[in-house]
Amino acid sequence: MENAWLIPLFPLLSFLLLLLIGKRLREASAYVGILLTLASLVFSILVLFERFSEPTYMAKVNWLTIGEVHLTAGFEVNQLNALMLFIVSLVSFLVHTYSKGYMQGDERFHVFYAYLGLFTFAMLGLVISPNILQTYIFWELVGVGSFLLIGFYFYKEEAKAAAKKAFIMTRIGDVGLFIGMILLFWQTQSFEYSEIFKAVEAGSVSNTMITLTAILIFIGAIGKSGQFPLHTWLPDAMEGPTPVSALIHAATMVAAGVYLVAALFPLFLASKTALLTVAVIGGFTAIFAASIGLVQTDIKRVLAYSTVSQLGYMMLALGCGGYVAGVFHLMTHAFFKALLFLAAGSVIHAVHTQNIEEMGGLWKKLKLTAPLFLIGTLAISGVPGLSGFFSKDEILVAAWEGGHPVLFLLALIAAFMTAFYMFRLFFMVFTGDARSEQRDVNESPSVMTLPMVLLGILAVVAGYINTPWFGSFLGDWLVDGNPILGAAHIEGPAWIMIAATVVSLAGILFAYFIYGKRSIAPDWLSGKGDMLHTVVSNKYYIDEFYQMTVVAIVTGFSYFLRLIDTFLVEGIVKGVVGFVQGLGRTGAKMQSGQVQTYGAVAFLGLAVLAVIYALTGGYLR
Amino acid sequence: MSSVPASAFLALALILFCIGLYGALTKRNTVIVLISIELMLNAVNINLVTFSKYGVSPSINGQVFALFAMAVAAAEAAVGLAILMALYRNKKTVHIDEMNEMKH
Amino acid sequence: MNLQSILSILVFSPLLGIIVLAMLPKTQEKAIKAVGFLATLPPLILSFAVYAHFLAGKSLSDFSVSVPWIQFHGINAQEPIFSVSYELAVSGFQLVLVVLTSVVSTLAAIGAVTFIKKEWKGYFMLFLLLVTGMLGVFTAENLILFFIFFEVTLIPTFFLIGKWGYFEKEKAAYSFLIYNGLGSAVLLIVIMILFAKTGTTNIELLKEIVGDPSGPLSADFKLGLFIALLVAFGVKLPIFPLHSWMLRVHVQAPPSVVMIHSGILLKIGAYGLIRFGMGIFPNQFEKLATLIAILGLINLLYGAFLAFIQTDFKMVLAYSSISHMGIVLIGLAAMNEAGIQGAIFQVVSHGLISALLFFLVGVLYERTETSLIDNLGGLAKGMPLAAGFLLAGALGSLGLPGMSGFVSEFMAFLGLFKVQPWIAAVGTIGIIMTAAYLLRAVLGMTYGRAHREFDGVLDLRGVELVPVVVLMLLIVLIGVYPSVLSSPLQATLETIMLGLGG
Amino acid sequence: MTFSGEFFAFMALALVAIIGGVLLLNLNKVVHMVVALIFTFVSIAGIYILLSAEFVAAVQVLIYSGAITIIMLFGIMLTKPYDESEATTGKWRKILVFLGVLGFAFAVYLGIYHLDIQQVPTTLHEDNTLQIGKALYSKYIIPFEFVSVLLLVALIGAIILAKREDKEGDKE
Repeated sequence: MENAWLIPLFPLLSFLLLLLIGKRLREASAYVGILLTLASLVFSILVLFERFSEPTYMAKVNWLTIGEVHLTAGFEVNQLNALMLFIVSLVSFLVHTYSKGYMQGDERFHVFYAYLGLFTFAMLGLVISPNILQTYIFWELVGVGSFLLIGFYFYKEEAKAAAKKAFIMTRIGDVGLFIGMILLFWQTQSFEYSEIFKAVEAGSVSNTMITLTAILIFIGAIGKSGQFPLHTWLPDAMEGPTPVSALIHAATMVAAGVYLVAALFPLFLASKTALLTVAVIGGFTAIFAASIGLVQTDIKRVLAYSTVSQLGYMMLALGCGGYVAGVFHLMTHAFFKALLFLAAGSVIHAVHTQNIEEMGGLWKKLKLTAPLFLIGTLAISGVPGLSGFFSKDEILVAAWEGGHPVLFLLALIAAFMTAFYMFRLFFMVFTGDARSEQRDVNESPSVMTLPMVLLGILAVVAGYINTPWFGSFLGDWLVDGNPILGAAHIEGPAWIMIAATVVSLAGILFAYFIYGKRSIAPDWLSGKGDMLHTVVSNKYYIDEFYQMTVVAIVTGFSYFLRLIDTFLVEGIVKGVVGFVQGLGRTGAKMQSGQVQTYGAVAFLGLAVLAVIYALTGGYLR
Repeated sequence: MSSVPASAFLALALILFCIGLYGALTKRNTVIVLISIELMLNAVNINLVTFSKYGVSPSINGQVFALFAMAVAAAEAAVGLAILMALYRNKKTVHIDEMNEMKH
Repeated sequence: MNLQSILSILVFSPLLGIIVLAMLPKTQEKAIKAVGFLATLPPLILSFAVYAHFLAGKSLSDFSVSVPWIQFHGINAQEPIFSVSYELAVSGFQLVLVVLTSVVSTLAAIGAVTFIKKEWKGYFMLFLLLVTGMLGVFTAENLILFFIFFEVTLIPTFFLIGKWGYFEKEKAAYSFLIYNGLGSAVLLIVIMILFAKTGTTNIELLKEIVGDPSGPLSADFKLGLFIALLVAFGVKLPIFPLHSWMLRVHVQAPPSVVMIHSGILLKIGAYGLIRFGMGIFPNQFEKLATLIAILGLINLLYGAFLAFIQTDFKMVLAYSSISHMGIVLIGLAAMNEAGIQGAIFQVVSHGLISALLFFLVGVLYERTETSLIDNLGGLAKGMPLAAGFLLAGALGSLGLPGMSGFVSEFMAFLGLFKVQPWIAAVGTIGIIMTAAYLLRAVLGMTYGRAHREFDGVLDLRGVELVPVVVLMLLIVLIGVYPSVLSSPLQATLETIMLGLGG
Repeated sequence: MTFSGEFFAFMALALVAIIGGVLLLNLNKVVHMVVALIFTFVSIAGIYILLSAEFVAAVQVLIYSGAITIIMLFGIMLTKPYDESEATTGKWRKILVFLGVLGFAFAVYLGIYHLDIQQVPTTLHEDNTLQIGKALYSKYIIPFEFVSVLLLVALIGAIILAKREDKEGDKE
């Protein structure tokens, strides 16, 4: 564990290497990236296993001195960090491998791998930070990695806009984190997590301050995890290459918000208001994004909204005090969502379109991708036996036991919707007849399918490390030594599990009747509420709303300031200049060229001075 | 001891200087302006010589200075007049207010 | 070599280059360029030598030199002797700026080889004079010497802008000269009043005399002097509403001059505020801290919002400079270690980043003949290196962690949040806006579809890469390991904090 | 104050000098003005004698009353001083300059009035020329040489300036 700091450095090395010599390596760049992330993965696994038996390890060095305060940089391996290290490096490794097939033939192949390396470095750095400042630093770097990868197809206007939007939207959230972090520092005199928790526990921070800082930090999480109202960037981010969506916008970076809340969980626990905020935002986002997901036609956008929705779930869990539930879902979600994205990428790779209305009947053609996609769909829908079922169940229990029946209901409805739209997606893509001409639809190469298979296995089995039936191994381990984080497993009434199962099965069936068997016309639903359908398919006009308010206000204010700049500031300057010029012109007129006049004026000046001097006695006296 | 005080000489010099100054600044004829300037120089010379005799520490220096001033004045008169001639040839006038070559 | 003479050699060695250049015939272009570049090396080497000396743990006061220069009595013989000495010294803060100056100067000299198309001889002679002036400004230990060097920087800059700039160069040069001339006139008045009242212009002595409540200056008078100083350096920094000259200069001046101008000359304003404003008048500074914080806030937001709607990338950068100088003010107004250190970091960081960005803009302009965002687009295809560095520079400028901009921004806000949380909170809008306008501009130029075919547009190559890479490395170095900058500053900060505490 | 001969001499000389000056200002013909000024110059020479400066007095007569006046007369003769063009400057300037001169005189007179210098007996009148000669050729030798150079320069300069250029001569 002493060498855990090496883990992020491998991808950094990959980034630097590829930046310098990537152009010469060309396709071989992939091997550099893959090998170095593999090294990270191996180390992460070692660290994870070591962490099972050893206590938390932490090391730090002096980074910056401000007066008396020494800011440190270092790394910490606690349960959460070790788990995140493993998840991130695993998904990252798999995506690196997958990309070799997916990005084959791209002109900027090496750049892609370099960016992936940068992102992986930042993400790994983020999850082993022992203090909030370092977290913030990597937090931003992660954002940049994401930004670069979204804008990878830089020549596409949409990619450019999406990249910009992603950066700025998350930046808005980051500022919240920034402020919260600084306020917390002045309250506790430290950025270290441990010190902050100590101060919070000792009650040396006022309650309002705790609530304020917790909510500010949560704003950062909102931005990164695409929670309402800063969610709009995440679906747009699908302009990036699909492996990127899998890595960043499903499994790792967007989960950073959840991770941040989890890492600062004792702070949130200290404030009821902050917890409630987290829960409400999470619950609302879960159902809100799910409802948009119902009507999307772009395969990746459906997955994106599902990601937003699932992240809302995790937030809801944390907000209800279900630390284990949130982290558990974070893990399982990482696996099955990465699987779904990679499978979607495989589909796109095969049919060269993202519009699901143009797909159909791919089950026979994509012999491997289709079952894997089905596994992912089942897992996310919460079908019993798969990982998603267990973690979702934990969340529902946490919401119920946390005393938020309304949020529980929301979560349940969201679960229904999730099952529905995911299977809508599945049926539209894989069953029925091809709705457009599809030529040379081939299964992806094994370099792409192998990671999917691995993720598929994980999507099935990952749930079993924390189940009500076989013991809550993960939960026990996560809260070990930190009783403040809450119970390892919350025992809930059995009907919750049944309800969850029923709901998800109902969603699946519903989707089957509409899109699978087509016994109900697809426009049965949309026909009922035309207005509603329009509103939902336009994503509740949130983008337009922002465009009309925030962007318009900023632009308007800028033009207003430009008016000030041109008329007031420049006007004053021009006024002064005009005055001086006028003075100069008058002076020029007085310049007659006659020596005698000059002499007279000069002499008169002298005379006046002399008289004044004679009358007043001058300076000397 | 002399019965004429130093200030009398200085006052005389002042009056002559002022006359010269007034002439230099108001007369239109350039020759007269030059002569007025000579008058001002003379007034200064009177001061020099006066202080040479009645100064805090009387010495011959003041008189020597007056001589130098005269030499310079003579040179100035010669050059000034030469310039005047050159100007006159070009502009056919000796009136100083019509010589505005320094404009612009 | 005698340690005491090092600073003098450091400051005046570029003059040697001027002499050599003066003897070279105009036609020997290669030799002229070589000499112009080589003459910037001695300060570079020496400044790093001084830095190494510091790192070795030795005292920087070894370099202080003080030689009697001008002495005269007051009007009455009883009054004290007025003396101006030739005093040069470096503290940690000054050392940092000297190193920055020598680095940016050398890189700007390299840049000039690319950007300047005519009359290299005159250009390099003026340029080297400018370098001497800047080095002198940062090492002068008394106000008169400071002022002389300050003026020495003005004149060459005026000619450099006016002769080698773009279309409206004369106008830009004149507004530069007039604004800065007025600023330095105010500065001169302050210096002369201090000199007349106290009989010295040595900064250390002045600190004592002004700090003494029973000294020759009344409290109101000191406040007045401080406000005058604020105006004088506010022109240079520039503080809203004294900024319009700077926009013109940044747009019209040749890129290599803008590198120097934005990189170092603007920093003289910040240097003056810290060294003289805060050093000599700490109590007055404290009184006006809120005002300065608000001024900083206005600068920050005003620059950011206006940068958001500019169509010319150079204007974006110019307004971004205003915005970033707001952070300097914000940091200073915090009046604590974090804030002041943040301000100094911002001074250095912005010096490096803006030098980098303006260099790149210069290259872009040279290749495409435009710097309008709408006319460009999709540059990442034709010139991936330039586009990449442009993006990296912009990211550094918007305060991406791992680059110098973040450290400074972070510390400045850290400081201000302690004393003025509300102003700081409003100021954070600036952080968002910075990201918005920089990405809008940079992505508009490098991403998306090309609005025009840029056939045969060359990427960065050969010698052009040197300044870009060096600046980028420095930016990242400071961002990753800020102690490299903060350790020389500790002593300076302690002195300032002592003054503020007293 | 006793009315010594010296006093009368001073009064007379001063009167003549001032009258000469006033005439300079008020006469109409330029030649008359110059002649009036000769009176002033000569009486100033007298004043010099009163001030124990015989040599300076002699030089005054030679240079001013002699040389300079003659030059001026030549100047007048070579130009046409009597063309009656309208003056372009108004009366106001004369009045202003007059007031200025009065103010200036007043200020300086205050200085003269307050002047209080102890008179010290001098020996300037003894071998005045010899003293000047010694001073000129010892202490002031370098300025003296410079003056000679200056005169030479003035001479050459005056010749070149006043020389008619050939082309113009052809036209006339």
